[in-house]
Amino acid sequence: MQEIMKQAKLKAEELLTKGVVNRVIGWTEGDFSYDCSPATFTLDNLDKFVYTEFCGANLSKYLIEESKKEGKILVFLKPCDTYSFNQLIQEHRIKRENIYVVGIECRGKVDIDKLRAFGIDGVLGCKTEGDKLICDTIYGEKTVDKVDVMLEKCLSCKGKKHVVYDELIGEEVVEEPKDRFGMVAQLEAMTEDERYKFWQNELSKCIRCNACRNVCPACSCVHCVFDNPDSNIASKANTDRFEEKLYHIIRAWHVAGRCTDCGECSRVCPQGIPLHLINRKFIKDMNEFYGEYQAGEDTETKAPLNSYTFGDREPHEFDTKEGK
Amino acid sequence: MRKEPLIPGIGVVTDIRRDTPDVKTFRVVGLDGKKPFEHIPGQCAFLSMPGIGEALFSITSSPTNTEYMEFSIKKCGCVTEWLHQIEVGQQITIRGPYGNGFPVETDFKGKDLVFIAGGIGLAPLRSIINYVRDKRENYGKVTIIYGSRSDDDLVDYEEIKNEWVNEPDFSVYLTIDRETPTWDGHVGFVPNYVKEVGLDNTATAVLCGPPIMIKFTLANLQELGFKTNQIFTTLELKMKCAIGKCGRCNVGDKYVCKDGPVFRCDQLNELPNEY
Amino acid sequence: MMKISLKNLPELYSFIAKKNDLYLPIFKAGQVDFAKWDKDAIVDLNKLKTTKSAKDVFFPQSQDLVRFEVDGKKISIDEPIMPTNKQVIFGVKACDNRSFELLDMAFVEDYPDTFYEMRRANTTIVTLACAKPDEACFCKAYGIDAADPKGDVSTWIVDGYLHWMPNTDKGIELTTEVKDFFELDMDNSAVENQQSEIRAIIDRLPYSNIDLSKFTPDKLLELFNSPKWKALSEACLGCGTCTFVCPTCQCYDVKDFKTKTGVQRFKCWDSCMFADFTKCAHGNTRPSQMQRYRQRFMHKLVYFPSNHDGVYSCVGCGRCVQKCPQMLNIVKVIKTLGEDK
Amino acid sequence: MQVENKTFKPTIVAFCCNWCSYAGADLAGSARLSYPAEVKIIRIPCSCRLNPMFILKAFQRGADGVILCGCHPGDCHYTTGNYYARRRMTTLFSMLNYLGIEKERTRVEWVSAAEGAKFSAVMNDFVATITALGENKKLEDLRCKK
Repeated sequence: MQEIMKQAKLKAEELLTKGVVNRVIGWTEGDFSYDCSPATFTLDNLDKFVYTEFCGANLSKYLIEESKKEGKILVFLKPCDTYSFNQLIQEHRIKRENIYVVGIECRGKVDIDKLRAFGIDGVLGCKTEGDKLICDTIYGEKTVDKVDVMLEKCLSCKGKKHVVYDELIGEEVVEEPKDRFGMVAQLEAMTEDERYKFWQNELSKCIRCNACRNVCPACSCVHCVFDNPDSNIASKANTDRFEEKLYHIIRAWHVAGRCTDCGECSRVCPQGIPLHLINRKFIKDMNEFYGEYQAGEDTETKAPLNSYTFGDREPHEFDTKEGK
Repeated sequence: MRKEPLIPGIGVVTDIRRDTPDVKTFRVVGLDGKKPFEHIPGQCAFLSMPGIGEALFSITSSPTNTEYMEFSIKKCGCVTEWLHQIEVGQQITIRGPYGNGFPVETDFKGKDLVFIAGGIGLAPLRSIINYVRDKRENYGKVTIIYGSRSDDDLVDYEEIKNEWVNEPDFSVYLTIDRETPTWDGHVGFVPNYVKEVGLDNTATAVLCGPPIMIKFTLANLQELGFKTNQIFTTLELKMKCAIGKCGRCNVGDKYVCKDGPVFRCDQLNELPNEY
Repeated sequence: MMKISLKNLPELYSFIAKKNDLYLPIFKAGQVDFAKWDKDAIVDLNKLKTTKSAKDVFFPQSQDLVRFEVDGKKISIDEPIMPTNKQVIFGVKACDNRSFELLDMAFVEDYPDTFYEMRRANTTIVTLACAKPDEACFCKAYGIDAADPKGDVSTWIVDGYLHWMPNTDKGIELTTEVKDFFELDMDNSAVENQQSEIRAIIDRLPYSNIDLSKFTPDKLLELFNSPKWKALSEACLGCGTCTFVCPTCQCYDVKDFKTKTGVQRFKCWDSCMFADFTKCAHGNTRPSQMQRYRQRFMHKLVYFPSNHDGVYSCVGCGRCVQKCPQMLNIVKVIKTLGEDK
Repeated sequence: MQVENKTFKPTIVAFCCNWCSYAGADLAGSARLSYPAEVKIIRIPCSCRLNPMFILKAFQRGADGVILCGCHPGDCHYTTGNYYARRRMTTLFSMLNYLGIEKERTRVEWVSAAEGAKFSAVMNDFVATITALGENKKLEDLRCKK
C-alpha cells in the first residue's frame, strides 16, 4: 500500500509539473488513519495526499463539477470506481476530455464501522501487514484479519479490472468476481412476511439524511424529485413508516439499470442500512430477466430498462422462479 | 398553559384590492371582526393556507388603523399565487407580529424622514408613512421617492395621488423605469432620481426595494453625505418559524425574523455579506 | 449513593416503564439508538455513542403541531395534542446531557417552544458515565466531565453494578420511587476509581486539548471571510448526516401534509446542509455548498456563542467525526481555522 | 378473519391506457358487463406513462390493490410504450415483493379496446383477489387514514 501511494504521488507530481493536468483529485490525510477525505490537490498541498486501506470513497461523482472547470484534472480511480466513471460518461454527465484517469490498484478497503463493531474502539491509526490489520488504539494495539473488517462492497467485489483508464498504477490484481447476490437470494427464499419484517427493521432506522442519494454517482439529477416541494413527497423526515419505503424504493428505482453496484450507499449510511441489497435485487432481476448486464462496463450498451424485446417475460411471471 | 408560537390563529379576508397586475392588497380581520393583533410599523406576520404553505409578509397598514390589517402581496411563489386567486370571505391563518419594526418612537422621532421605495418595497413603508401621517406632530418634513417598472406597477397609486401628495410638508416624487404613453411624470431609475431631487442629508432615510436598487441607492445616498447610521433598510430571507429557531434567516449572528427585518446600515456593514 | 446489580436492571426498567415512557439505548438491526423500552427490547448500556443523539426525546425528528380542517372558505383548527406523558431517559452520556442545556437556550429563550418545554419538564434524565471514551471524543474541550455526567441522576457502571446518585429534586423523586431495587452503597471508592481512570483516558485523547480560543464573536467577519472554507468544504456531499446525528443541531422545517380529511402541520428536523434549506421564491441566499458548510460551523462556533454569552453550540460528542460519509467534521474546521493567529 | 373479509370492501386503482383498456372499460359498460364499483379508473395516455411513484402514492392514499391495463404487446399506439412499461413493471413488482409486499396487490393486464368482456373479467377477478387478501397494511400511511 505504501508503495502504491508513493507511486501515485509521484505520478501526480509528474503530471502536475509537466502541465498535463492542473489539479488532482484524490484523498487527503486525516487525524486518524481512517478519516481521509476526498480532496483536490495542486503541487502546494500534494504532501497531504494519501492512499490507504481507508480510501473507500468513490471519486467519480466529484468529476461532474470538477470536469466543468478550467483545465484537465487527474483522478485516481479504483477498479470499482471506473464503472461509475463509465456510467457517467454514458450519461454525458462528465467531460472525458477534461479528465486524466489513473487506475489505481486496490486490494479491498476497510470499513471503520466494522472495525468498531468488532470491538476495536478508539482507533488512532492502522497499518496493514499481509492479511492482518494492526490497529493502534487508545486501549492498546489490536490485530484483526483484514477480511473481517472489509467494506461490504469489497467483500462482493466485481473484480479488480479497471474498465477505463489512461494509465495504471500498481499491478492489476487478478481476482475472480465474488458472488454478489448471495444475500439477495437468501432474502428471496424467505416468506413475504419475513422479508417485510427484515426491511421494516432496517428501513425504520433511516433518518432521511440523504447521504445515500448525495453520494450516489447515479443520482446525478440537478434537482432531485425528493427536493421538489411540488412533488408532494418532499417530506424531510420519515413522518410515517410509509415514507421510508417510498424514499428507498423510488431512489433504487431511479438508479435501476444505471447502478454499477459501487456500494457507496451502504458505506455512507450512518445507520448501517444494507441499501446495496435493494440495488442488487434490481441488478439480479434484470440479469435474470433480460440477460447479464453490468452498468458502466462500457459506455455503449443500452441499459435493460431502456430497451426491450418482443418476447420479454410478463410482469406476473417474476414469481415463477424458485423460492417463495 | 402558554400558547405554542407556531400555532396560528384564523383570519378572514374581508377585502381584496388589485393594485397592479401582480400585486393585490388583502384586508384581514380576526374571526371576531377585529384587528388580529397590534403591531408597530415594519413588523411582519405569517399568513398561510393549510396544505399550500406559510409565508411571511410585512404588514402594510398602519398601526393607527384600529379596524383591520392590510397586506400588499406580489405574486411570486406558491403561497402568493394561491392568495391571488382567493375571493373575499376566504379564511386564512395568521400569526405574528414578528420582527423589530422601525424605531418610530426613538430614532425617527423629531427627524426629517426620506422614504425610498422600489416596486413592492413600498409595502412595509406604507405602514410607516401612514403612521407618520397620523402622528404628524412627532416628525419633521417627509420626502417620498417611489419608483416602479411602469405606472401600472405603482402600488397604492390612488392613495399616493389623492392623499399623500396633499399632506403638509410631504414631498412625493414618483418615477418609472421606462416611458409609457400614459405617464407624464419622471422617468428613470430610483437611485439616480435620489440624486436629482435635492435631499437634505441631515434627514433619516428608509430604504426598501429590490437588492439591486438598495445597492445603488445606498451608494448614492452616501455620496450625498448621508451617514450609514442615518439609513435604515429591511431585509427579507426565507423563514419558517419567525421566532429565531428554525435556523434559516440568519445573517451572521443576527436573525432577520427576530433581530430584523429592519437594520440600520452601519449594523448591516458589520454582518457577513450573505443576504 | 446506591447500587444495583446489572442483572436486576430489567426489573428496574419494567418498574419505571409502568408510570413513565422509558427511553434507553436500544439495539436494533446493528445500531444502538435511544428508543422507547418494551420488554422485548435489547438494551445496550455499553455502547459509548448511540448513532443519533438523545435529543429525539425532547425534539423528535417529526412533531405534529396542529391539524386543520378546510371546508370551503372556512378553516378550523384542532387543538394540538401536547406531550403530557412522564418520561425517563436512561443512559444519557455527559455530552448529550450538556446538549439539553444548549437546546434549552435555543428553544426556551424568547418564544418558548411549548412541546419542547413540556417534554423537558416531564422528563427525568438518568445519565451514565463513559467508561471507555474513544478517539473522537472532545467533550473536555468544552469543560464537560464524562466521569461525572450530572443530569437528574448520575450513574456509573463498575464491576457488574450500576451505581446511582440523584442530583436534583426530580432525581430524588425518581430515586424514592425505585429505591427498593437498590442496595445502599456507602463506599464510593469503586466509582471514584473509575472516575479517575476515565479522566486519565480523556487527558490523553488526541482531541481533548483542541484550541478553541480563535472562535470568539469579535472574529466573526474574519472567520466568515476566511479563504480556507473552500478547501474544507470541498468534499461535502450536502447530506444531513452530521446535523441529524448532532445533539445540538436544532434547525427545523414546518410542513403541511394533506391527510384524508384535513391538513396536518408538522415540524421536522431540517439541515442547513441541504441545498433547498434557504431556497425560496426569490432565490437562495446560500446557493453553494461552501456557504452552507460555513453556516453550520459558524453557527456552532461563532453565531451561537455571540448570542448566548460565549457558549459554543457543540458538546464534543464526536458523532460527526465518526459518521460523516466523507470524514469532514467540526474538529477539522477548528484546527484549520484555529491555526492562523 | 373470514367474517372481517366479508365486510371488507377494497379500494382498487386501475391505471388504464387511453387507447385500449380505457375504451375496453367503455365497451364493457355499453355491453352491460359489470365490474365492481371498488375499481377507480385513472386514464393515462399510455401504459408507459405510469410512473412507479403513482403506484406507491395510490397505496399511500389508501389503495388496496393497483392494476395497470395497457395495449397488448405489439399494439401500442406509440409503437413501443408498452414494451418499456412491461419491463418496468416486471422489475418494480418484483422489488415490491422483495420488500415483503404481497405480490397479488399489483398486476398488469393487457386489455384491448375490443375486449370489454376481458376488462370486466379481469376487474372482477382482481377485486376478488384483493378482497381475499384483505386490507393493505404493509404500504399504508397512517396519516392518510385520519
